[in-house]
Amino acid sequence: MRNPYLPYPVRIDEIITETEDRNLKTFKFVFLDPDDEGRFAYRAGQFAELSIPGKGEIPIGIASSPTETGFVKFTVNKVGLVSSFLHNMKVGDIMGIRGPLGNSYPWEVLEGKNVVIIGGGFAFTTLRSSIVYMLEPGNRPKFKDIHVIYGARNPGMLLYGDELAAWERRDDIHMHITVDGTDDPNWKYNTGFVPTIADQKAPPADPDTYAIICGPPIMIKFTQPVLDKLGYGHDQIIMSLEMRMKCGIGICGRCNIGKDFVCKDGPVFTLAQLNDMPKEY
Amino acid sequence: MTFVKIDKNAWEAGLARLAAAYRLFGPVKEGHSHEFKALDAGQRPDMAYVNTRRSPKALIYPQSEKMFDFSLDETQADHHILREAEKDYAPCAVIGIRPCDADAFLLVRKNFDTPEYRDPYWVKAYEATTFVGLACSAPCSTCFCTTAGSGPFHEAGLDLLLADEGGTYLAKVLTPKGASLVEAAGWGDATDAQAAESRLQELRAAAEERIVSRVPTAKLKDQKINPLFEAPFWQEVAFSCINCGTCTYVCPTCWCFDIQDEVHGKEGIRYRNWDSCMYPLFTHHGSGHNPRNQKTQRVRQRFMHKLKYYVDKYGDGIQCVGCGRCIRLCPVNIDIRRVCNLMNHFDATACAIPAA
Amino acid sequence: MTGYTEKIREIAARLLTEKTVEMVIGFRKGTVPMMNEPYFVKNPLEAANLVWDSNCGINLTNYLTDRKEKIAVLAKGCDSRNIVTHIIENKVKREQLHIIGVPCQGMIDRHGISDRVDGEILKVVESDGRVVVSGRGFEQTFDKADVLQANCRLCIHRNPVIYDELVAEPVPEQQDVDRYVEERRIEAMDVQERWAYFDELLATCIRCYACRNACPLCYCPTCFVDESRPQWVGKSIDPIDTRTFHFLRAYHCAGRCTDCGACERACPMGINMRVFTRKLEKDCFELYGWEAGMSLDQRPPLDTYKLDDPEIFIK
Amino acid sequence: MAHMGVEPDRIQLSWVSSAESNKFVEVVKDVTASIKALGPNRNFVKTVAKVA
Repeated sequence: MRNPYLPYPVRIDEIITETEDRNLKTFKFVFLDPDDEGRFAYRAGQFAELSIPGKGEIPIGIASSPTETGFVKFTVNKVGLVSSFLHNMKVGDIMGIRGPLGNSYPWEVLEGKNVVIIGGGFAFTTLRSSIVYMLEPGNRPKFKDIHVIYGARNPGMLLYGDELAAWERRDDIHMHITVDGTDDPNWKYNTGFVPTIADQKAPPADPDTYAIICGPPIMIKFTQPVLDKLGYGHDQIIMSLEMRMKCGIGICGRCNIGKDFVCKDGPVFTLAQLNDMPKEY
Repeated sequence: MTFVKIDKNAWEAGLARLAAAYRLFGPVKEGHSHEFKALDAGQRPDMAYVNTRRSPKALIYPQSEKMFDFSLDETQADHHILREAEKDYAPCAVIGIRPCDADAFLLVRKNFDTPEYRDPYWVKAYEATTFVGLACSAPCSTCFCTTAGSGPFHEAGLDLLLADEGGTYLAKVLTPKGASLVEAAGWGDATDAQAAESRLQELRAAAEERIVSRVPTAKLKDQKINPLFEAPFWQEVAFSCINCGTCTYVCPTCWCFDIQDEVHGKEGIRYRNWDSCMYPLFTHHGSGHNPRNQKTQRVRQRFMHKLKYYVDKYGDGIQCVGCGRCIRLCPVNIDIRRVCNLMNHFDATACAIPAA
Repeated sequence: MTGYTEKIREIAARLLTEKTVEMVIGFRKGTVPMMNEPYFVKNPLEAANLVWDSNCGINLTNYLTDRKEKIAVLAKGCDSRNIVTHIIENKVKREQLHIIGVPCQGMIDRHGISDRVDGEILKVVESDGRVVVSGRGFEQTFDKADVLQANCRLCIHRNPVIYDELVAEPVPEQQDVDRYVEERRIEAMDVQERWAYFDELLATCIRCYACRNACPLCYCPTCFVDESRPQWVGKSIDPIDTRTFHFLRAYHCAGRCTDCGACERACPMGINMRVFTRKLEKDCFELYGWEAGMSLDQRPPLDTYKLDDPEIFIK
Repeated sequence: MAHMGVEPDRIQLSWVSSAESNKFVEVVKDVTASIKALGPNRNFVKTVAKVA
């Protein structure tokens, strides 16, 4: 069995600064050994450990979609030792990625359903992966209506601007982009917090409608009552959690909530599952 | 199952022969207490010990262990690529381990050796090791192994069980690994199995009689996680805790670790260290958020993990073998027996505070 | 110290009943011999759980840090000096505290006494300066003076230096104590001998941080060993890192340590890390005439400047 | 530091005002000379963490 702590060596192929505060960058990695790409087969919603020798590892959601080949992408917020170092690395530098890790969004369940994606701030990465995955021509017929409610503090803080614009132009996905506030007179989308926009734009509850929520705790806190009001069942609300992690494979012991490890049993849980777990996250 | 009688004169010679085929480890007196150590040539395990201060878990799972090395020197072809650390997994034998400590490895194995992932360091070290147990005839007052799923003559996790009978050891061969070791040692005096087994049971009953500490665990599995998590006693349980890592470090079943990189010049290693749920840093997010910011939360985590989460996750008994080390060494006398009692007998409905 | 328990229960019940304080911090009977557990009481009926004997070595000042309630706390001589330090360092307010002073006759060295008997100690009875320990098949009597914690043997401040009421009359202080025998012995060694001495001292350290966490002075929200940016110390049990932890921690206690012995008492490996802090304590005493925590009105030597401060270490 | 076995001359403390450039030069010369005389520190050096 392969050593699960051993990362696949990768080269940084491209670095894109995503936001105006320059704290979010997207890193596109190419595997040094092309065969590793096959070994790294993943599903939208999974994450990986980005591994920088001498600095350590950080768990980051996979932003690329399994339908995109030849590379993997991660959008990283600059917060700690490893992410700050990564932000200063250059195209061509060698590092490692270890994964894919965790469960994913429940694609077997979501097939044939309406999917409502609700995201805020930099937690949009695995949601981007999911949208790209669902919009792939081979996959799109498997899903019914797709709604995306995505907000950031201001237009300059939205991730993946070009893609958002492209999705806006399509008629097989309902985009509801919003910002908390802006003084840009040309802003042509919504203004308001994500929970408010969700209240206005999210489709009503239906046994065939599932919501995926990913965002800062405060957004989740206020979005949940909105979905409750709309009548969403708690097993139709899907969330992805964050925790401090090290091993990523359920062994090192730190990221548990109750008996479940966020790294291995999660990071994706339904609200119904979370209701049965201690409130310790 | 075969039994062998080992004359204590043959014991020494057997150990000497074993040293040629195995790296030997055993209890050695260090200062005023015993520790498991690699036995140097000619050194003998001190079989008169009661129990070691630290558990023998470090034999399989060292407190600090190298995982990889790497070079940051860009003139090297494999710079910035991790290389597997060279390890020696030649056969080892641990002589004189107590049954509770050996049983602990089985509990820990559930964590390190899973259907999805196998921790190669732990699994290889464990598989390379033969465990020669020494049945416990004089347990401490803090031992509660018999109610923690283990016992002074517990066989699970051992390859060979020795019972001290004065001039001889009565040895029960429990696995093929144990049989190979007996053969390598040349301890050949097979003895009547039926008589030996009944003698062993006699000794076992006498030893179990001497275990005075008990923990009730029967109701733990039927407790609901959330009410137990919110039980009112945690604040009182945790009050005296100073959040050191003693309980977790001396515990044979605590397995949590941290991964660190360290670089000197252009060469570096990635290694892991035991970590402890008692430390705030254990769950501190990069963002500054910490889900277990308060000491009460951390103390609760340790006991909930051992006595509830583990029970539920694996459908097993408690994640504790009753060795009593945490009770003996806790600097402020937090006693797992007391906490287990509280948890087991917790009645959420009785404790509910009526609405004002 | 017989009779202390009843008096303590009485005081605690009174303070809680009269609502002078919201909680009383003391000890309850431990579950193993020679161990009592730090314990808080909020209900006067529970005051009966409080105990006092020679196994109350844990420094209760540790339990006051950053608390906001009105608290009554039991304080031996050393504890009281740490409370003074806590107040000076703004970790607790004097007005918050009702200090119940406990004149102390020394605490039993639980590790030490276990090393001196053959077998597990199951019972310890103390009376008239004698300690009788017994277990399966043995009973042994010690002079209490012979089984005291090392710091208690050297203690010259057994009576609390600050209190609101005393549990009993002050006890006589120990006279003619030569406090720094071991430090002078180390000072007489050459450089290599000293290095080796400390190597051996720390060889068994498992970096559990019990010493740090038991210490009332170590209240930093993030200890330097836990910092990651920059990371000052490696995290493994490498001897250099272990030593760095111990000597740097000791520096942080310079001029603050009261030699309460909490660190040594807490250590599961029986390491006497007091040799680090005691050297600094000795220097503070010899250079500045300073003993930590003796008065609320004096600033510690390391945050004051006097024209006559010695300069012998400045070249 | 000296107490635990670092050579006393390895750690020196001097008080130099920003106006005392000559004293600063002297101190630096003295310190480097005494450290060179001591030779490299063999004790307090870590080349790689001693781990299993």
